[in-house]
Amino acid sequence: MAAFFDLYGFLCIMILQQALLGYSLYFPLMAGQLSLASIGFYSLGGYVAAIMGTHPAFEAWRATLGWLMIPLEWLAALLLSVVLAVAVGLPALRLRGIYLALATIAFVQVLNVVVLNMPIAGGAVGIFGIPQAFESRFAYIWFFGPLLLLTILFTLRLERSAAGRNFMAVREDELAAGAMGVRTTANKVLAFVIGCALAGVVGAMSAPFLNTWNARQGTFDAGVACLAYVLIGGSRSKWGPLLGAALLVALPEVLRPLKDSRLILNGMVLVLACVYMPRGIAGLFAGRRA
Amino acid sequence: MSALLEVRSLSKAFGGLLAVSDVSLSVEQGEIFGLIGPNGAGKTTFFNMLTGMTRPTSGEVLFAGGAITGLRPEQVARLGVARTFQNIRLFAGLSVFDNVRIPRQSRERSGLWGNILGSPLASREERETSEAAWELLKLVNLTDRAMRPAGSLPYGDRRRLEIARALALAPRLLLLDEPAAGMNPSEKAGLADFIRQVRETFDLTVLLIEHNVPMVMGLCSRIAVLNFGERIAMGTPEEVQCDPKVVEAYLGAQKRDAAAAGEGACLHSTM
Amino acid sequence: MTLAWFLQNLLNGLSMGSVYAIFALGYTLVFSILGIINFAHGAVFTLGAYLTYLLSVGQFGINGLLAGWQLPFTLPFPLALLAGAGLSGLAGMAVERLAFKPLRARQADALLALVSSLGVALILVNLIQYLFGAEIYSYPSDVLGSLPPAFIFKVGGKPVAVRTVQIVLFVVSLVMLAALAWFIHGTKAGKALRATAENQDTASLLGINVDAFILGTFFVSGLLGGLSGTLIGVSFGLSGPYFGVAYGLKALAVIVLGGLGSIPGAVLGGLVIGLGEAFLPPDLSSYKEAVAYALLFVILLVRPQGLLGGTTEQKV
Amino acid sequence: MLALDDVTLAYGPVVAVEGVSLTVEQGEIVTLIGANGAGKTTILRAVSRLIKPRKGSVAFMGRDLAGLTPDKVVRLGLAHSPEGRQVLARLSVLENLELGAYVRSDAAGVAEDLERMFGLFPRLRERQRQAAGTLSGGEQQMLAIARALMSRPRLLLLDEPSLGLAPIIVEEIFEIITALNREGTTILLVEQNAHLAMQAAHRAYVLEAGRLVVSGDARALMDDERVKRAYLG
Amino acid sequence: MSRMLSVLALVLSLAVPALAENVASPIPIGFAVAQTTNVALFGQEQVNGAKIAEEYLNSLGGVNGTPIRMVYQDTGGDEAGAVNAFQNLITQGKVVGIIGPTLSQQAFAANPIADRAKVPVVGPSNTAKGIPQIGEYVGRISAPMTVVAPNSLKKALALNPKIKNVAVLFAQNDAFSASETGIFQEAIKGLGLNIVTIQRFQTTDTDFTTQVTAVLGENVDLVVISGLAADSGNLVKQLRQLGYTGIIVGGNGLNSPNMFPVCGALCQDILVAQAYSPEAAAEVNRVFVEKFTAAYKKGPAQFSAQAFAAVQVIVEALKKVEATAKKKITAMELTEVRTALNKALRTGSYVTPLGEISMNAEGEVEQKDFYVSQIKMDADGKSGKFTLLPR
Repeated sequence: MAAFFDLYGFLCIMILQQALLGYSLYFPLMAGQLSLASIGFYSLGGYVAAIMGTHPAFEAWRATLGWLMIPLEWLAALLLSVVLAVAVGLPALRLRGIYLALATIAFVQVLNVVVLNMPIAGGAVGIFGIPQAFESRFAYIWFFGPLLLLTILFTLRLERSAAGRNFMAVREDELAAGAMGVRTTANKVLAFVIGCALAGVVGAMSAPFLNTWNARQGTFDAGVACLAYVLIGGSRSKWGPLLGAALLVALPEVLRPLKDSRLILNGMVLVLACVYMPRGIAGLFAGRRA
Repeated sequence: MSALLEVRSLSKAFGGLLAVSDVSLSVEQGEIFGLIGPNGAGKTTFFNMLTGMTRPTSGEVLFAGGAITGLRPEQVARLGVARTFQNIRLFAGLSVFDNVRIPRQSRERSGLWGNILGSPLASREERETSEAAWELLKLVNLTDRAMRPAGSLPYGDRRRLEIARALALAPRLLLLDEPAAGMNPSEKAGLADFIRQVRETFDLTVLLIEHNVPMVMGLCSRIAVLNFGERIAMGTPEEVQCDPKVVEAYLGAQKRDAAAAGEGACLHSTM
Repeated sequence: MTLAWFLQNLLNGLSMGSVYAIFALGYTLVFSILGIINFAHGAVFTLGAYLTYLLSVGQFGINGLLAGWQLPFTLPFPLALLAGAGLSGLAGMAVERLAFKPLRARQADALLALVSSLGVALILVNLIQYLFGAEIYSYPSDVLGSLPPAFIFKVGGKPVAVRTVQIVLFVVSLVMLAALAWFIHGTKAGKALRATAENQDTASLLGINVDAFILGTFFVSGLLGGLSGTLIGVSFGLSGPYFGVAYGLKALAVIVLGGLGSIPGAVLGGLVIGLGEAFLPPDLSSYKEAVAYALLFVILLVRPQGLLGGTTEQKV
Repeated sequence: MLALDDVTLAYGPVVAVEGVSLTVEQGEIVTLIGANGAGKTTILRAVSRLIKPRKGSVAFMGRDLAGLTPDKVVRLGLAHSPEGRQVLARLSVLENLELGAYVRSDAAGVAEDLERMFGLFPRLRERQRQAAGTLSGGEQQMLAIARALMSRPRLLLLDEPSLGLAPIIVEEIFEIITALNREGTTILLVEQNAHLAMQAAHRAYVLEAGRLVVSGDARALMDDERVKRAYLG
Repeated sequence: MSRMLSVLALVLSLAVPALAENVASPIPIGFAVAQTTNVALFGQEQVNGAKIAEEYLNSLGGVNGTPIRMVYQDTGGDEAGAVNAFQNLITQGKVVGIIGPTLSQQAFAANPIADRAKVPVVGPSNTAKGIPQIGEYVGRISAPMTVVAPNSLKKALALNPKIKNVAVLFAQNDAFSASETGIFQEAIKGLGLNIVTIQRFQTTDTDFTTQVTAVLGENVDLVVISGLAADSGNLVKQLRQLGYTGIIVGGNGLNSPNMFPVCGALCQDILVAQAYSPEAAAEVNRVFVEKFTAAYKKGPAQFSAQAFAAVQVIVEALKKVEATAKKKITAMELTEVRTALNKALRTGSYVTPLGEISMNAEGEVEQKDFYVSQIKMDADGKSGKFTLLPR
């Protein structure tokens, strides 16, 4: 078993981390909003942690606070994400479906260029040598594990509460939801902000995990991958993002023996998954039960 | 009786087309008021303006004495105006029970975190909401299918569920958009009884769009008739049904002339 | 702010804008008929450029599986261009059959088509890389015949320069647009295509073979993609199998800016973004990549249906 | 001309129509009546192959339709004017009509039929350049019927031609339906307004919850107590 | 999926025996670069160089008679891929050392893994500041370009002493180019020249009319470009086509035959700062160029040469390990070899195609020779070469 974790420990943590990014899209989807903004907030959160962890201006803080600096970074990423998410969400959420998705793509692209032009973000090479919270990468399970657990618990509670039903009402029929007294805009923004805040915190946790942070973290491809986790996992199931991330993150590693043709096969699996599991992996289980 | 809903010179233009033109009417507390008119007369647009889904080009809507023009749908709903839709807009993927719980939730005061952490207030409100929703499901005989997705119900049940869902808002004014569409005559009669009963039980005022003239005639105390966006007549069923303008709109010019000549060419209250 | 400066930027903007526009046409055609964005379009674009290269030069490079291989024949460039475009059209049809039709048949969530088309894009791009390697390929410099590389003229004493390739791209995109407009508005098949775009059930009840039209649309879309891929390849070289990706994303901004599903919109959107980038002050060149997306973001907030889009319901 | 034999139709797991057999003979108007959701529209959609039967067969002109796509069925001489006035809103009235004749290649005949439609529906002539979506409900219904006729069908399927229309227009449309039938078009009519439908039709089938309950001569059925109570009020 | 993973875990835990084992024969050396994604252009060049090295060094007897075996793992273009590839090489590949990854960003994520596992890493192409400082086991043979930039500028001034106005262009999303341009700009100011415009672009850009227009608008007589081959090639091509006639100085990213297909005949006369020149005199370079050209029908790029050098450095260090330990590598424990290799890497110098190089105690490379070349294209404009300018 030890050998397994040596080899795949990092991969397991990656699955948890990517699953969390999947959940950050799951919440807006729960309220019917197709957003790809999460990856931008992930990138932003990472920068917050990277800057607070390495920039000389925070030297005194780091000296005083010690390990407390890490939760403080999470908090800072969370707050910044919430503020920015509200600012972006309020206008953008007037859009629907593919239009919202495209607006969020645009937002992420603009954010990337802006970050690349900010001296504090370290330009193309980004920021590196971020103080490590743990010796071993596998120990980062103590970051991502509890967060994932909390997120799933949160999702469970949400689905069975008035707040979650409000989200789902907006998803099912926004017009009717409004007519039934559901504050549609507020709920959409709330769902969006929850997702963005989660992505921001995951970013803040990931910067020390990867030891480096740069503009390549927030690319369109990475954003779409997060959406793929949710859709391949099952967009109507709280287990969807986890299942999807497990499959899609592990797949290229499982295919490693195929060398440079492995991404061809990876693409084929994506297509086949869409065709043969239109309701995602979670849908397979649901189908069997029914 | 005082006016619960008062509409003053309401107009809506889409591009150059006047969908609703200068319509005024007032609905008294407790009455069942009918809005009829041929297809394309602007009835649904009129409803949409009352409920905040369409912003009027001009005019004013007063509900219980306060202006509600320009409010968003959820604000109007929270003031006590509930509606159904011509083409039934349930939350099809959610359970029948959830469909009725959702409007009731709009009164809850506990927020997201109360909900997630299960605060005493949230738990109490959740219980109250569920109980109230259950009562409404009993009223429409849907308790046995409460956990099925609303979209899987047969047509008639969906109509009834939609009314129950509107009632869950505990409205003072209920707007029904063609509730009898697609029902056969015996079902229509049953529906009319149901509307009367609901009005009594919940002390409601009802504003009803209907295509089916006989049902409106039998059910409503007063009726307004729209044609091409204009209000062409208003009054009791008896007054309206022989109005030459109404007869023309429904039955054509020949019948109008007959009506004007007093030859009994009226809209029939039975068919 | 001299006249020469203005003219120069105008020319640059129009030419680059027309490149964006022809790329975007393929997207917008598929969107107009299926209401879905075909993320594999960028890959088909790349494929077209590689195929034309292969047919006209006949040689593989040094890194892919087929390193050192040679075709037994080569075609003159114009023929290779047409053949490459035709093959890209076939690739477009394959995309339809692989990524879209199975989902349609199963009435799956429209969002899934997004993922499955990305999957096909992944397959295509990596297949190209597998076979051709990641190296840079370039068309021989004489594909445009004996034309000079650029035209330079003076306005008010200052030089204004335009590359011949820029002019070719601009003219070809105008021709493609005109041909497409004629096809869609002037032919019976075009009418049927519009009917299919509006309502597939109704179209089939009129005797229109909806499936064939969808397939045909993908063919035309792939053809346009392959053609524009080659032209851009002629202008800039083929800098690896991923060279279509950057265009693909920007072309998304183009079609939304112009109005999803609107063909004149794609052209207008392309020109607006091309001009927007060209007229960006030199000091801000580091923000050039953001221009298209910033414009997109703003236009979505002000006029969600895009510049020329109707207020039609979207399907996705 | 048209024969359904023991047809069962379903949307996913939900069975909409079960074990229905019916026939339409050359020259007839046959009507299907029943409450909303009884499965009338579903049956029409099965005839034109928009949905595939789970069980049973549909034959048109003696030919089993299994395996055909809707456009092939149209080429066999069937036209379907769908429910809810499915005109192509962004195309002009004229283009809608021209597309009605999509399967035909006799330009002269098409031009002649276009004239005939404009004769039947003068309002469409006035508005031929307008986008179909800007027509009023009644005009759209006329366009939908005219478009279906442009293919010179042997059998016309009409789904709810009176839906949402003012009585005055409904009357007009039913006059045209009977006129068409006199000129030789066979018609299968689905109609909410049972009264009107039974008056226009030769034979009627009554559908309840996806099953045929009564069928027979339309006039006779109008006196059937059960039908009277349930559908005629 | 989780069930599948746990089954996988079980199988692997049975398949992989416990540690404390000897080095396999042939000696496995890890090579983790980007063979897929849009970084593959460089990764493939690196693999090409490594393949030549493997074959050539084995033909010379490998490590005192024991052949070496390169174990290739694809990192893709991102950090996670690099980490996974490293993990794989360390635990499954049982390699004595790792060469890789392609990008500096990836190095920051992946190298700590190797450092912690006490596996020496030799960076073949990581030029960012801070790489050797990642850890004790991290070193590189790719020099940051601090020396060479001023050299090429001086050559330009020698060609045209009247140069005054300089335009600087760089790829802002490329770590190497962004830091190189800083050095260039310092050097330009140091030579008393004016920087009249600084233009940024992306390595993914193909259209440079905006930047070119800005350059042409300013009476520029020297253009200095820091970018990668594809983008810089297009930039040069468009500069020339639109009428720029002055001297062009390119940074180290332009030191690649990949330039030739892109700008063709218009590449002519570009001055290029080089950390590697195929024309450099060393015998090992002559052999390398010969073998490379025979295998791939084209001259080696700097990435290939650096990859070759990295393999060579490891093999020679392994020889030193044997000499010190006085026993065969294959008779030693893996962990022992790794530690010893790391120490050996940092002692002495190596004569490679890059010239004489060595690694200091920190793992930073010290390279003796840098070059300035001028591109000379063949008559057909299809191929060309970097002609070494006299120092």
